[in-house]
Amino acid sequence: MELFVFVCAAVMVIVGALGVVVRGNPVHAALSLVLTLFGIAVLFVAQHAEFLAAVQVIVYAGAIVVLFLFVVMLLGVDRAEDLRTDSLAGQRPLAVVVGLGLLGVLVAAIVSGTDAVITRGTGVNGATTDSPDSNIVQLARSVFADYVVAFEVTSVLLVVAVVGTVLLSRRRAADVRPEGSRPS
Amino acid sequence: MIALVVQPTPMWYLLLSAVLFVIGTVGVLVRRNPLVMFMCIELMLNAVNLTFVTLGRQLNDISGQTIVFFVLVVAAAEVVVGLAIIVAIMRRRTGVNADDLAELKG
Amino acid sequence: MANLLWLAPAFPLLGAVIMLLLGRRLGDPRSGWLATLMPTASFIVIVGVFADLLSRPASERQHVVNLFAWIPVGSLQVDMAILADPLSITMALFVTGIGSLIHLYAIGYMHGDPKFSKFFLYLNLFIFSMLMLVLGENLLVTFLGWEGVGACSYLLISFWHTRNSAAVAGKKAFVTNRVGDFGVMIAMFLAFSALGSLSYSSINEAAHGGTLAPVTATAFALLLFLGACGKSAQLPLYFWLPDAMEGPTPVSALIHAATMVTAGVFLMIRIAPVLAMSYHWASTIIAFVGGLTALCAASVAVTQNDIKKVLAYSTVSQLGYMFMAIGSGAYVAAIFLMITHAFFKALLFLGSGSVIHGMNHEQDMRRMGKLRLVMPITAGTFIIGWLTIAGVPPFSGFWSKDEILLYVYANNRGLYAIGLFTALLTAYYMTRQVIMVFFGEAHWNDHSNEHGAHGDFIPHESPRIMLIPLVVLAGLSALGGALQLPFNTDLHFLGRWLAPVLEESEAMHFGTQEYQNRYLLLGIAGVVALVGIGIAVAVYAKRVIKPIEPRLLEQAWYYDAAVSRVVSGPGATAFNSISWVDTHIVDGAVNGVATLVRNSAGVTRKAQSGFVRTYAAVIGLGAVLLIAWFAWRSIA
Amino acid sequence: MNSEPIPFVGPSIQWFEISPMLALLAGALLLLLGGALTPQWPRGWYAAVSCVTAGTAGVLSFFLWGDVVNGQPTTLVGGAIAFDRFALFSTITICGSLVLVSLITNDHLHREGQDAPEVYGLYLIAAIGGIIMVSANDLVVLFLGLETLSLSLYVLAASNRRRGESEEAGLKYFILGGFSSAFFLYGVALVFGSVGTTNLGRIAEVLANEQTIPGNDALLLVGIALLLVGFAFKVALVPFQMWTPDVYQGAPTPVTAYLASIGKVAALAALIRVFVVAFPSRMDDWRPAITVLAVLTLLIGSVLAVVQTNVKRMLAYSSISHAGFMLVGLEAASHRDSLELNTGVSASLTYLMLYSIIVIGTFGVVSLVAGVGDSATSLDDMRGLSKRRPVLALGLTVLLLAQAGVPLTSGFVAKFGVIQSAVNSGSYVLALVAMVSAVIAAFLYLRIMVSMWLSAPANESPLKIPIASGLAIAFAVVVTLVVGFVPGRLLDAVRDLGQFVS
Amino acid sequence: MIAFPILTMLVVLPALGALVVSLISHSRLEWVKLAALVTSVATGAMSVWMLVKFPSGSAGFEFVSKHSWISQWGISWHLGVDGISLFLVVLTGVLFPLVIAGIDVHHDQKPYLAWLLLLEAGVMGSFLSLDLFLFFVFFEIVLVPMYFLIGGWGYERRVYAATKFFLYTMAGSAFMLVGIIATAVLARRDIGELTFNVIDIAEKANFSTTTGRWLFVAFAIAFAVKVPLFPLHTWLPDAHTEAPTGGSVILAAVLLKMGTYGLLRFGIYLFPEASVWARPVMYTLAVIGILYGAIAATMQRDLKRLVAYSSIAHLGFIVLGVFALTHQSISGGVIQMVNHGVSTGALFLLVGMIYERRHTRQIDELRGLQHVAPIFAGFFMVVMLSSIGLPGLNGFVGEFLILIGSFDTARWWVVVATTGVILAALYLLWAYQRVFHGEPDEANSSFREVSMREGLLLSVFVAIIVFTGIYPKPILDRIEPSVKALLEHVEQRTTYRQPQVIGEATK
Repeated sequence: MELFVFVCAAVMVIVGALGVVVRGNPVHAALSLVLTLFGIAVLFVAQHAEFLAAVQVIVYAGAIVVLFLFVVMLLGVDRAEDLRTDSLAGQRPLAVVVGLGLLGVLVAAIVSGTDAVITRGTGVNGATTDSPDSNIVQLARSVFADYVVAFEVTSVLLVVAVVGTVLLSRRRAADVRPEGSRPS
Repeated sequence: MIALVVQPTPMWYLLLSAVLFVIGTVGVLVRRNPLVMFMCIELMLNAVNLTFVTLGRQLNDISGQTIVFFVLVVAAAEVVVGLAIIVAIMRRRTGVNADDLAELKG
Repeated sequence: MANLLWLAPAFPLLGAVIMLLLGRRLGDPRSGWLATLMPTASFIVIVGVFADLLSRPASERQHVVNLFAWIPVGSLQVDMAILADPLSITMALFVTGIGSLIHLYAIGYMHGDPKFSKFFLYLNLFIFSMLMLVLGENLLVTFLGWEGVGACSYLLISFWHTRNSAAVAGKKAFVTNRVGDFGVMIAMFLAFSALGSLSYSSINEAAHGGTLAPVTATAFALLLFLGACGKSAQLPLYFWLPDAMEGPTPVSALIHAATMVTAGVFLMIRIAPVLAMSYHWASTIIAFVGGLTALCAASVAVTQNDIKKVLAYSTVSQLGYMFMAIGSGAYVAAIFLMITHAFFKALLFLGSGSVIHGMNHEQDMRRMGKLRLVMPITAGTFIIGWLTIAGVPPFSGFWSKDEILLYVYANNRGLYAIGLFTALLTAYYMTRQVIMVFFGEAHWNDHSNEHGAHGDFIPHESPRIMLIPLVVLAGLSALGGALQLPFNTDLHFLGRWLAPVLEESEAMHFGTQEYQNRYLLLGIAGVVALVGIGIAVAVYAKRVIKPIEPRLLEQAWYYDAAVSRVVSGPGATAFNSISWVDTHIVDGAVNGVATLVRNSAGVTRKAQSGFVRTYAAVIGLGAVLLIAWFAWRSIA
Repeated sequence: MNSEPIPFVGPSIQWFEISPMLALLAGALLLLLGGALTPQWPRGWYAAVSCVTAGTAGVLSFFLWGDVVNGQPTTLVGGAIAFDRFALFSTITICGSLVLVSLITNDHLHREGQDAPEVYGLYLIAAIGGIIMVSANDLVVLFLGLETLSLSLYVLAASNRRRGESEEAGLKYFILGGFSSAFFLYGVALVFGSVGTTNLGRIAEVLANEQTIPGNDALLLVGIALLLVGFAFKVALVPFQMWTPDVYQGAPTPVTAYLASIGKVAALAALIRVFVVAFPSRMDDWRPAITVLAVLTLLIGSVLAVVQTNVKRMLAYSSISHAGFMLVGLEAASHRDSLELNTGVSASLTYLMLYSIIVIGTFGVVSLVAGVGDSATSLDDMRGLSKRRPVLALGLTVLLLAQAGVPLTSGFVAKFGVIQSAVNSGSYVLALVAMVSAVIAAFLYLRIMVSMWLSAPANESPLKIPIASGLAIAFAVVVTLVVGFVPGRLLDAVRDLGQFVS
Repeated sequence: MIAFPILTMLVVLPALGALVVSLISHSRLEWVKLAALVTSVATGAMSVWMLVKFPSGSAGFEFVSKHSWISQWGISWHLGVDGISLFLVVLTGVLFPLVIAGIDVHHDQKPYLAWLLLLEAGVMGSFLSLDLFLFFVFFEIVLVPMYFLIGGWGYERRVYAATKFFLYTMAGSAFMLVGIIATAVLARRDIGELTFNVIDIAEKANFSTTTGRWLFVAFAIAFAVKVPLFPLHTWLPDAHTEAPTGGSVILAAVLLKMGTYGLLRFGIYLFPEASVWARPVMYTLAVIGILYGAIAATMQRDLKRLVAYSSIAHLGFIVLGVFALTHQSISGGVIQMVNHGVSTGALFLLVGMIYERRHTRQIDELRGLQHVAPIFAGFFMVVMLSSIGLPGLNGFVGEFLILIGSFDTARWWVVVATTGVILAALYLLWAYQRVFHGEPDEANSSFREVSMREGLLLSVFVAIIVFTGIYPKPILDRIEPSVKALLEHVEQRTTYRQPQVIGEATK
């Protein structure tokens, strides 16, 4: 059963990812991204990370991709980019080399190393599967106990996002304002 | 049938995420549209997320998922900032792609 | 009295200092007189010391005056010390004596020269250096004087430096001498490393005592001989001396005839014991070098037309004679000739100077002739000098030359032949000169328009102040033979006087078969001289024989030319190539590194293309490599 | 829900120990809210607030320093944050640099007429991120701190909207930064997977307690590699340095100063901590990598610097080769010997501190010369500075000589320490390479000096030094010289920086 | 050790002077000059006073002043002077006032003087410091003022020359820094604590053969650049030629000596075994330098360049003497350092004067100067003869001692080196002939005779030249004991023994 789920999800993920890379039109790319994200979400569920799956769908598919699309529309850059050739000489071969190399080493490492994970992994924290609490409760405990600092930092992170956007999207008038005079 | 006997081991998930990661990497290298490059980065992040969840499950450790939770936030924040920057540039010169931004070099 | 020896060099030095400070203020004749006073004073001092030494028994005729420690480092203790012994005093005597005369002469000769006082400054400095040379108690003090006289001769040769030839000649003299000095310096190092001392006493004692290995002794002697070749203008380093005639004539007389050039001879005699210690072939080499030099120089003198050039070459050949003597162990004889030569050669030079002076600085003998009428005294004295050098009895030259020939005969017949032939040539070319200058018909006005004197120009006799030295020197050269007459040993005044220094090293010949038939040799020598004169007369006066003056000889066997060809040809090329290497290869490498850095930077920065995707690619590549390394580590 | 929920007990939070961050946060919020709600403040107030905040944080960390020196290093908030000399020293460095940067920023923003609270707010927040990085005892926290810092810097780099370069720099920095942090995150994931925890101390324990079976380490080591990639990017180690020149040149000059000082401090300190604390058992694996990176960084950094014509770019490259020097210290620390570890870590961190001060001063001068529009940054624009404003030229000369490592400047003290640690642990070759690259780099400082002193002025207009920048530069110069002459105090302080909590 | 920290003052005073000078306002240039003069003269006076007070016959370090500086690294402000450094210090102290008083620059006098004083402080420091770190500090610091002196007040290619000088020397000292640190670190095992104290290291530390040699090499490279030793010499002609007169004088007179001094003080003293081992190489390089420098000098068209190359030759002699490791040779080397400083310094001074008057240094543009300026020519002649090594002048004493001392340990090298004496005469006399002899053309006929000030300045040099040549004993007496001690130090630690003169008995 899980096999079936995995295969379907994997297909979704890969297809979507490839779509992002090869679809010339940003809008299409964004949509294929959604596909991947769904696939990931499915895989989360398959691994008992229901809450994450939900968040994945809401945050990513719901918010982020929409944001992407919004920008695409806003800026009107939905012209398809010509992917048959690459203006940078040698970029494609380089990309291939990097891709294959990376794939090679990662696969090699994973294949030779996963068992070690099993030998090592003796549930450091509370168990995932055979725990009385539901996934979300465990998550909450973890977030607010072990990772409370991280959690706080994320809040700072969001502040950065907000402030940054504000700073960057200032009226351009501000830039031509002569020195000394007060901003609008 | 086979589907019932063969269980996907964690390694499968890990390999899948590795592949996803590589696709994302290649995407960054080959795409010219900053937005799409950015999407590819998101792909990479998702690959990592998948890895986290898988390993967390493998280790009977919830923190795998917790970390993913944070990564989501990071991704969101990154998107906001990134899009802000891109918008700022695109406003100035519409339809610019990554290769057009090469004034600084040497 | 001997303790006051230090005054001898002190006076000229003082004179030099005075000249330096207020020479100009003293002005034309006065500074000259002052300068003349100084060597005279030292002459008196030397005479005093001489008397002092005479008054002592022969064995104690040696006195060291230690002025101060000069270069004392560890085992090397060199003192600024001067030594009074028969040899040094003999040298000092004629150096100061003739020196004074020439100073006197120069007052007249240099009269009116803008740099009058500077000239005498140099002369005094020279006398000082020369005295240090001969009086030095150790090699280093001698070397001090040795280099000092070199420098002075450089200054004096290029005294009229606005003449390019003079400037070049001066430089040539100095550099050539330096080649010799190389030998002297190495010799000093050798002496120190072998004996730990540079003082003549310890060196010669070691030679006597046999603590000096023959091989060391030989090396030492030959190295010093190299130095001597430089100073005393022997082959292969003789070629600077003829050019040195660019200097004012008094200089030629004093430095390049009477004193400095004999320094080499003196040095060899100084270390005579070492020479005696060394292998026999060393002496042979010296003798033959001397002989060949004598011959070549004489042969060249035959064809020269410059009145001073003739004398210069004759000087070289006479010096050759002296070395021939040294090589044959005839040290006393060498000194004998040195002294007489000092007399007559100074006389001849001063005479020629007087002629030149009278002819308004004309030096070409072909434009002279018949001068005996206008300048009788000069002519008379010059003729005496001529007879002396030609070896006509009973003038001193005859005796001195004869004694050398005696030893040479005993030593090596071939050399004897060379010596005789040289004597013949000497007589010949000197006669030629006398005839061309003082006899025959006058060519004073032949194309004399070239230089100031136009119309019918009459040469004039020189002022008295120049003639006095001539007369004195004429007397000395005539009678100088009395120092050492061969007839019996009682007449060997010089020999006996020098005995304390030299008797061990002298090659004694009394009683030998050669000594027996010395009168025969005397006869031969005299005859040869007369023959030479006869031929010359026949050629130049009577014109019965056509003169033979081959170009080869006129150009001095092309030796000088060859040397300068080599120096300016391959030598210059080699030097140039080295400095090319310096700029282009050694420094080129340095700048090359800089360029390398720049270029490699230029290449590397190409990667910094500004395209963000390239950057990403490079990052990816780097990542792959890093991961690969770590992955490999994990497997290995 | 089949059973009673287990009662929740959160970790105890040591408020005083984390007060520096809190102070910065407070300052940031004050600026942002205040700035947003009130009309434009008078000139210099934003900067003042930022300086005061940073200063306060610095002072607080000074107090904490005392505690650490007297007590034992501990961890805070459930082991997430380390509380040791290393962390505090870096914190102090960051706060100090922040003060200086704020000072030069003030004048810059006024020249540009862009004075805004957000900039300072981002400065402060980024600083928080930096502090978190240097004191994080947990990879996840570290990652979040890193993101906080980076995101702020992306924005700041792009913040000068008048200059296209600024935006370009921002975008390049952002894309590459995101790219590299993905690698970093993957590394975190793999390490987490293969060790079972993200807490540095625990990682060390786990790894120390089990002997390695060949092949077993694959995930771990690849994880380390990926972490290294992420760090290398932030620290700008060759070949991950390519963004540096562009961003340094494009970003507003004060921001460049920020990048070169606080950015480097945070990233490199974090790198050192992670590798020395968490992976000492794998030293033999990562030391060679560090060595190679160091050599590449040293040489390529200084070589490329030689041919530049833009001062900011030159300094960017020189900062790269300086990073190489700091790595030499890390390499020295990676030999199994507590003493060497100590000297190495101390040397690197000292270098970081002194370099940040020098570099801020340098960029302070550069930004003054750059003038309105922040554009006059080519080498020719430096010409005749000695005529236009001798004092400034002299100050810059001191700072440049310090970067070249001339004795009696702090730069020499820094280099000396690093080289000494390298020699201590017997890596002579690396020491030599470092010195050689220093010589190559010296050429570029000479070039700047030549154009300052020995060439005719490009424009004669005398340069006026605003108070704020003047203060910052003066401070930098003074510190450079004082430390150069009497480094004793500093050296006492940094003696045991290598005593990490674990 | 005396109460008054004279050595510290020697270093600090010029530095203070530099500070004062740079603080005086531009409007008061004459004050600037005055201040510079006062400080330098005071320094010079102190150095001379120290010379007077220096106990002749003492082998150890005198006037030592030692204060902990960077205790964490075992570094201390440790100054001391012995026979080897004594005269270099005095030379420095005497030379700078002369240069400041005697030579004016035409623009920016204030910074010029400031840099000059700073340079003096640096040079003093490097000759006095007995702490490796301290030495390195001064050794490096010297570069900065020199760089600005060349670059700021030099001639056409000044920037190139200055940069080359700076980088070349810095490259050398890069090795030395590593060497210094390694020395201290490795010596820690023997000494027990980390210290950069030269004496402690030299006396207590015993490095393994290989280590010692490596360290020696590290030091030697730096010093070889400074000396300069073939083939690391090419910075010197450029630097000398492009530097302003004062700069060249200082450069030739004292800066180069930092190299040979370093070889002696740090090379041989710290690593006796290695220096004994390295002798053949050093001999060879030195001899090559002698001939090569002389030959290159012969071919120069630029008078200043010629002098520069002659320096290479002369320093070759010094290195030869230093490594010949005999009593005479090393003493000769030390005294030759001073002599070369005086005579070559004077030569650069004279060449500078020629340039002042004729605005060219090209030999073939100069003719017959002796005719128009006999006194000037006279000065030149004396200095030249001293440089040629005429007995009775200072140049000879050093050369002679070096050669005679080295003859036993480096016989054939000496034989070759002695030919350098011939070449010296060749290139200098040739140049002299071309420049001073002959009939002056109209460009040269207006050549100005020496002024009063120049005359005084030059007479000082000539006086030193003559005195040292005639009566070097007082100098040698002060040098000798330290050299003796050094050689004993070497003989204690190595199998090397000084050659014993056979004929000692007969003497």
